[in-house]
Amino acid sequence: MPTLNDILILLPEFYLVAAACVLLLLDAFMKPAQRGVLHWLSIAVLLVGIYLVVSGQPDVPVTAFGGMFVRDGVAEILKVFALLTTALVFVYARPYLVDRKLFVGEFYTLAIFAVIGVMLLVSAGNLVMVYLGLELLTLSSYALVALNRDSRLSSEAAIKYFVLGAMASGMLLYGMSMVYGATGTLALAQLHGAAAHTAMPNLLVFGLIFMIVGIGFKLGAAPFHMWIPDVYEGSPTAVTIFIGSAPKLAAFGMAYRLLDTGLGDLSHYWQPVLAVLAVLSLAIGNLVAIVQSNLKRLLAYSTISHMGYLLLGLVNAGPEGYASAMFYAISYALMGTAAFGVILALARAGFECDRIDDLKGLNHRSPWLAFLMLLVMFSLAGVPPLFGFFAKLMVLEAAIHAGMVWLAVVGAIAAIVGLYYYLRVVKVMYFDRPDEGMETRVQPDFALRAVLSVNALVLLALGLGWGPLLNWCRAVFPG
Amino acid sequence: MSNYLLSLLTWVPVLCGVVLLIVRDRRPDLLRWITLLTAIAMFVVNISMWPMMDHANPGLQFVEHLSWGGPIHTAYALGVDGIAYAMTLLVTFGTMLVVAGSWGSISYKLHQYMACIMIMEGLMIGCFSATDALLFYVFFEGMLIPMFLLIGVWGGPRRIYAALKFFIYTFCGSILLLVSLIYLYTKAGTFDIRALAALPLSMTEQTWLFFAFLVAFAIKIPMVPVHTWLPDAHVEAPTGASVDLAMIMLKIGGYGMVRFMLPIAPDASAEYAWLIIVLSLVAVVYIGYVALVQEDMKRVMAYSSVAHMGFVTLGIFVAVALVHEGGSADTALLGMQGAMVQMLSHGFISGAMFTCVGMLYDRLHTRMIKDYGGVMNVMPWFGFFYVLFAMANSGLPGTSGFVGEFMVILASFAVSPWVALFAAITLVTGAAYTLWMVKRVLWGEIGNAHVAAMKDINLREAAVLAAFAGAVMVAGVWPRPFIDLMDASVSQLVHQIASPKI
Amino acid sequence: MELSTSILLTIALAPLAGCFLAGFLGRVIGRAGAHTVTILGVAASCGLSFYVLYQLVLGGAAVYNHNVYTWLDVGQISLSVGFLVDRLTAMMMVVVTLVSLLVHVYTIGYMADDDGYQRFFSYISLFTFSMLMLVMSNNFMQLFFGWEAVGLVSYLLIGFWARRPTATFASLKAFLINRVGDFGFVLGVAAVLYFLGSLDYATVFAAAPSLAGKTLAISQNVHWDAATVIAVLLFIGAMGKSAQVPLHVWLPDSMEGPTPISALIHAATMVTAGIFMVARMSPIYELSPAALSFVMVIGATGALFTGLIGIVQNDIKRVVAYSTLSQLGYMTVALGVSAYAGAVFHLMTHAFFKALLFLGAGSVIIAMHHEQDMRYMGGLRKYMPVTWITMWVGALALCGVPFFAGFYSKDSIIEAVGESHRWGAGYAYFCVMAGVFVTALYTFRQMYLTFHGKERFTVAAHHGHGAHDDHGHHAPGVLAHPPKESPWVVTLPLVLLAIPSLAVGYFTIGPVLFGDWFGGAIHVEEGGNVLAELGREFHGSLAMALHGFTQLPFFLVLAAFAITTYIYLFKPALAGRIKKAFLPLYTLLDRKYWVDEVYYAVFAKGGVALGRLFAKRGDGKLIDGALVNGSAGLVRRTAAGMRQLQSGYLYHYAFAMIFGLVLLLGGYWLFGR
Amino acid sequence: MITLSHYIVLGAVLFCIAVAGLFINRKNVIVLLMAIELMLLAVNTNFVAFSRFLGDVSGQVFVFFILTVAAAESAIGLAILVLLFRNRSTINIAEIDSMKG
Repeated sequence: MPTLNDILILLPEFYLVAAACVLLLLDAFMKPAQRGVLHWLSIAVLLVGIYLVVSGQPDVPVTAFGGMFVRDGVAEILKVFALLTTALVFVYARPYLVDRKLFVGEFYTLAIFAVIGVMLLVSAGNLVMVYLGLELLTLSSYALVALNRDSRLSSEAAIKYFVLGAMASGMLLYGMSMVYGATGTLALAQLHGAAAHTAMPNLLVFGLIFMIVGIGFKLGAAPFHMWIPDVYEGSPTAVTIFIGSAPKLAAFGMAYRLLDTGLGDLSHYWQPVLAVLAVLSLAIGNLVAIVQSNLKRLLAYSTISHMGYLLLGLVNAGPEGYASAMFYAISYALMGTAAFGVILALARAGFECDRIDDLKGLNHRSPWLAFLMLLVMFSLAGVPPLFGFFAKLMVLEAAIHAGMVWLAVVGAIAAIVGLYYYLRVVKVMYFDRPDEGMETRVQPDFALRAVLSVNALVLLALGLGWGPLLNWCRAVFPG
Repeated sequence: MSNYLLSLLTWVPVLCGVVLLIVRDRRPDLLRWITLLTAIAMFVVNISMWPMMDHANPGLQFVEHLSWGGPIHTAYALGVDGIAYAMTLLVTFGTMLVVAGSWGSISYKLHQYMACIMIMEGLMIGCFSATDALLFYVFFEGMLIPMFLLIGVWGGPRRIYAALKFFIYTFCGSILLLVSLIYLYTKAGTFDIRALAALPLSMTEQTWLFFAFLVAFAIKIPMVPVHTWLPDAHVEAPTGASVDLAMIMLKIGGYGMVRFMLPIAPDASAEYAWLIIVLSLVAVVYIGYVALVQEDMKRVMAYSSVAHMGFVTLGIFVAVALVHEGGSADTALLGMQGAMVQMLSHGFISGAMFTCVGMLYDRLHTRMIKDYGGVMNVMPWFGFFYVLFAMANSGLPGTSGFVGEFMVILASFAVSPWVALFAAITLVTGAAYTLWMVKRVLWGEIGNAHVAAMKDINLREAAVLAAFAGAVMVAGVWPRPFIDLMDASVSQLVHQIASPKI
Repeated sequence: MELSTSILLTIALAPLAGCFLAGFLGRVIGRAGAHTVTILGVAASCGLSFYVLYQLVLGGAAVYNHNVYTWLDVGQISLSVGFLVDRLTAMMMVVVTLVSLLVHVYTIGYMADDDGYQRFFSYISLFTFSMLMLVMSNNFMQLFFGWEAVGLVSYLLIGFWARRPTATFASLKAFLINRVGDFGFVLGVAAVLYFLGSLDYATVFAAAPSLAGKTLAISQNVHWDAATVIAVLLFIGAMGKSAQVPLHVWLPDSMEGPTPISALIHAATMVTAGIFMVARMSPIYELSPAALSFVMVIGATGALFTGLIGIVQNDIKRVVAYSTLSQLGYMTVALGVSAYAGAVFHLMTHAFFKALLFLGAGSVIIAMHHEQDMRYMGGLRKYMPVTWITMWVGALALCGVPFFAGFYSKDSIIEAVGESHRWGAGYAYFCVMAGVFVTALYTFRQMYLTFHGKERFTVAAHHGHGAHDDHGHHAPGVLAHPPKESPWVVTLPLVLLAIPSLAVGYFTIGPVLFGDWFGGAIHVEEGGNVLAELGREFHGSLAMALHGFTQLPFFLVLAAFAITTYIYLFKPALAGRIKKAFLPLYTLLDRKYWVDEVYYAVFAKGGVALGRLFAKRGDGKLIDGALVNGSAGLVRRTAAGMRQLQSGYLYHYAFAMIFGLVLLLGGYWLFGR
Repeated sequence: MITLSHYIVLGAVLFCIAVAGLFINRKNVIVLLMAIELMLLAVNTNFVAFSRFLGDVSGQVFVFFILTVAAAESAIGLAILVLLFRNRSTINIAEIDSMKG
């Protein structure tokens, strides 16, 4: 029987569900003029959510509803950053939405529901919970992608995302069914034990591989990456930025839950598989990004390559490996939001600023924004002393520690290729002069500029003082 | 107090750069003075450390240690031995003159330019004084960003190609360096360079590491055949960046070799010493000919840099080879010291030469040799310095250019007379390309009306060149102080190579 | 008793001080100031040099050999700056400073109207300093410093009139060819350090005998004698500096420089540095007869064949230049037969009379308003008697007419070669003997063309401006106003040089050549000591001179005198006819055996062509084209290909996922189980 | 006697049909939705079969969840489909390729 204790353990989630519903109602009874209130309210909701997550955090991992739900350090970190990045997204998104008449309540409620999905996913203790969390997240995302009802691109992106997403979850489920068949349990904790002495090892591994397809899709790792570029390009930037942040954390959490908590004993099976995905992602992501002219698409491909690096950490299949992968997921979430944040800051009504050339001579027009973008780009490229460098350092270290020096070398060479297109962005901002007709001074709205500055400078700060965060990540994974 | 000097040297310039970015270029002169005074102060602080150095002590001095507090065992650890200290001197001295030298020649976004220069000074000092491999790498990479901007924003017509080429070329090498450092970390459990050096490694490991390091540092130095980024970078870069590049950044390659390559992979280094020696000789001879036919003054100097840095690698690995073959330790020492002195001297000379070219460029806005001629007639004082530096560049005794080359040639004879023979060819080629350029630029009838209108150097420029000249002459007439400064560290290094790991 | 270090330092540094004052403060102190300070500086070191010589010869001072300061020391290897002053050094110091002083004075007149006045004085003082550092050095490093420093000054002075393309070309040529020599020299120094472990003269010479039997591995099975290798490498340096065949081509071109430096650098002092160096290294050379033969043959070749070129020259300075080449050949031959003292002795006498000849030529050039072509001279003797007489003294000394300084030095060299039994001595003997005739031929020809016969120049009616203009844009042979004797600052040095050219040999040959003048400074193996042989037959200068009248060299001189007199005084037309008759020979000499052309084509042109090839093919095509941009292009093409996979069609995307799934399943099925 | 393997094979067959439908069909988005439903059906078959033969009920519980979520999923799918048709007045997959490369 569910006890009050169970409720308390899920307090943040319950609270957010309630809050989301309230917001939905408020939006219904609100004049469009007052939507600003809704905006700030939802941000506050997320921040309170962070508070609840951190404050109610037990010292030792606890489970609720008969092991369905796990609340441990991993979940805590992922939830904190998921909520945080979503809050950032809200701040960045507002001017864009207002300019495009998309400033509606659904955006906020859908996003919050998606975050709830993330939170359930990362604390799932059972395959059912994994599935439910995942679906809650993806279904809301489908809707978000289609948010701009009158855009051909959005609807195309939505349909592609939907079909492929449904297919991926179908495969995930198929895999789960096989695993269930091989082990006779859906609870990840029992799976761990049962996997060792199953009667049908092949069935189990097949199930594993099907599940990896699901994970790969969620991460956007090649060859399950095809949706990423189109969805990133097609959906409104305000949505792209969301898809690029919190769900990546969710994907890592899902991978960790399924592969380690669930099938940790099969690591010798899934390590090489992930290695293959990593190599493919690094190669395809970096190479195809070179020839992109659309900034959002370029960032999409760079995402793919970054997921390759994240996999480098997972391949290690050990505590510090997971820690490094989570560290990387966090760093990517922060870098991604910052990168799209700059795009949002530059976008105007009728001007998407999604082509690389739209950044021409930014150093002229707005030195500060140019500088922030510079930081973000070099951080993405993994140039010290920025956050991205240490994230890369950690995953490379993890790969080498796992004895896969060759994989680390591949990662290194991929970084060289990747450097090229990040430098191209910097080149456009600093070395080129602006075209005629580009507005000379860019003055994005204050909140956006302030938060964005903090966001980008944090990349530098964490690049210099990465110790505590890394310690935190290391601490939550039992050695 | 003296324990924080290195941090001071590293971070004050960076801070100054940030301040410059904030104050913007509303009052250019104020800006210039802030920068110049900071740079001079840095040099004064740095030079004042000389008497505090314990020459007999081969180990690190002015040590600072501060753990990052992460699970990764790395630390904010600074400290210099004789070699590193000499290099930091090069940095502060150079930056001071760069700032004074590019006083009036930058108009576009002056504050960003000066900020880049200052931030780069800080990073380069950090790079030379870092005793933690990861910290070293952070500075090593970090300094690419300001240099990339310097070339790309204030550079010449093909600046974009040059900047990208520079960054990616260098990154190619350094990323392998990173991988090998991480590998060493997984073996040693720490990034402390001395610990890495003490690590016992099998021949296979050493070989892999050796070549990884080689790629990284060979590109930085640069060695043939990975030198082609240098001419482009130099030609397109603004004067200040060229000076920084030639004077200091190239040295980091040589420094990295003695700091990482030799101590960590001594046996592999000995095994493949012949390879480096051959490449260095190719650099000396082949590049000598290439330099001869360049039409752009900066290109000539860029190629001459490659040739002269060839003597650095030659000296280092002649020493390695000698130790390996059980030759006389003193001769090995001579070669190694020669390489170090050559680094310093090339710093002075190339810096001076690029500054000179910059001064011509400020007046005529062209670097093509054919656009000049008979400059001596209108700029006698400039001509005096130019000839002096040209002579130093072609290794005239009494100038610093002679010392290193002389020592290296003497040492290389012990390896094989043929090595010495090819090395000595520089006496002819070096003089040929340098003086032919001088002939076409300085001597002869006044080339054209523009040249006729040129004004001789003003007091500021004269002061800059005089400072360079002073360094060149002192190091040439009395190199002993520099040698004594580095002696302990160098002999310890040679001893280190002599003790194999397997 | 001991020479004081401070005196020696003053000798070396006084000219340097003068150089700095005249160079940096030239504008401030003005022309008079410039020549005053420099002359004071050189005069000081000249006087002190004489004092040092006196101390060593009569004052019984011990040989001075101390370091001033340590240049650097690495391990046991220590390089210092220091002085070794024995009689050899002292003699060189006197010669250098004396000639330099006279040239300084002479320059006041010669450069009177040149706007580079201060610069010029600063240069020649710098040269004096460098030359002193060279001769006074007590180690190879410092020797090399002086060696290169004089090269630098020579470069600056040859190119002094920088507006002349020919001058700048000549200066570059001179410097580069000297560098070729130094290339060998530096290797020699390296070899010395390698085999003997030090660069200090005393140590090296003491250890030199240990070289015997040591060899240097050139390849697996080729081993060369160490001493020979060292000696030859060092001599290559001397070949550059002392313009020995085949590195002689820079000296004639160096005549582009102002005449005073032709006298000082390219006749009296710098070019003799090589001779001095070999004499200094005698302990090493004595170990290798092979090397000495090499030296002898090179020298002999130069002595004869460069002299021949002198016969067909029309430029008054070039004739002297070629005679310098030939005389340097004589000195080298002397070295080759181990008559080091003879070489140095000839070096001294030659310094005086050759300087005299050059300065005389310069005086003529002044009078001719910088016209140097002898075909437009003639009959100058009545305009400028002092120059005329002094130059005759120099000429006779050069030809080696008995009682003149040149006779004693040159004749003893010839005798010494005759005595020697070293391999190649026969060839050398022929060369030097024929050389005597050739020398006399071009010398008398020069004198006649310049001072005698009828005037071949005309004086323009109007007395235009321009006393001396460096460009001489008058029609050849047309003078603004008649030639006149040069001012006293020019003639005084001539006179002062004429005296030693006349007498120095007579008084010094005894002690210098046959007394043990040089003591330990020069070492000659027993058996090869030809001078000792001569010494036995030597019965005083007078007897030697009288004996000289009965010897072959004198008759050769007489013959040459007769021929030239006949041609140039009585049958001027004959010269032209002879030229026609021997046209091929004439062309051969006139084109200087085409050596210059060959060098230019092979080294200058060839070098540039090679450079172009490397730059275009090597750096441009191969490294940048193929490797760098090539790989970048490859990446871009791959990327362009890969982006086609992202077709935009939903079913392709779906297929990709299925493909991935099948790939993984298949992989497991094949390898995993 | 029908064994577990029969059910598994049936599930596999259904799954393969669904997959084939996903990338062989080049006409109509509706078909895709149907294929997806079919895929979920295959999954459900598996779960039910396994839970029956393992004698463990949790599998069948999972099936209920899947069914409900599938309903929501297809709802959203159809909504997007409507949107698509409104914007491009076609639901032919072969024409939906304005984003590529």
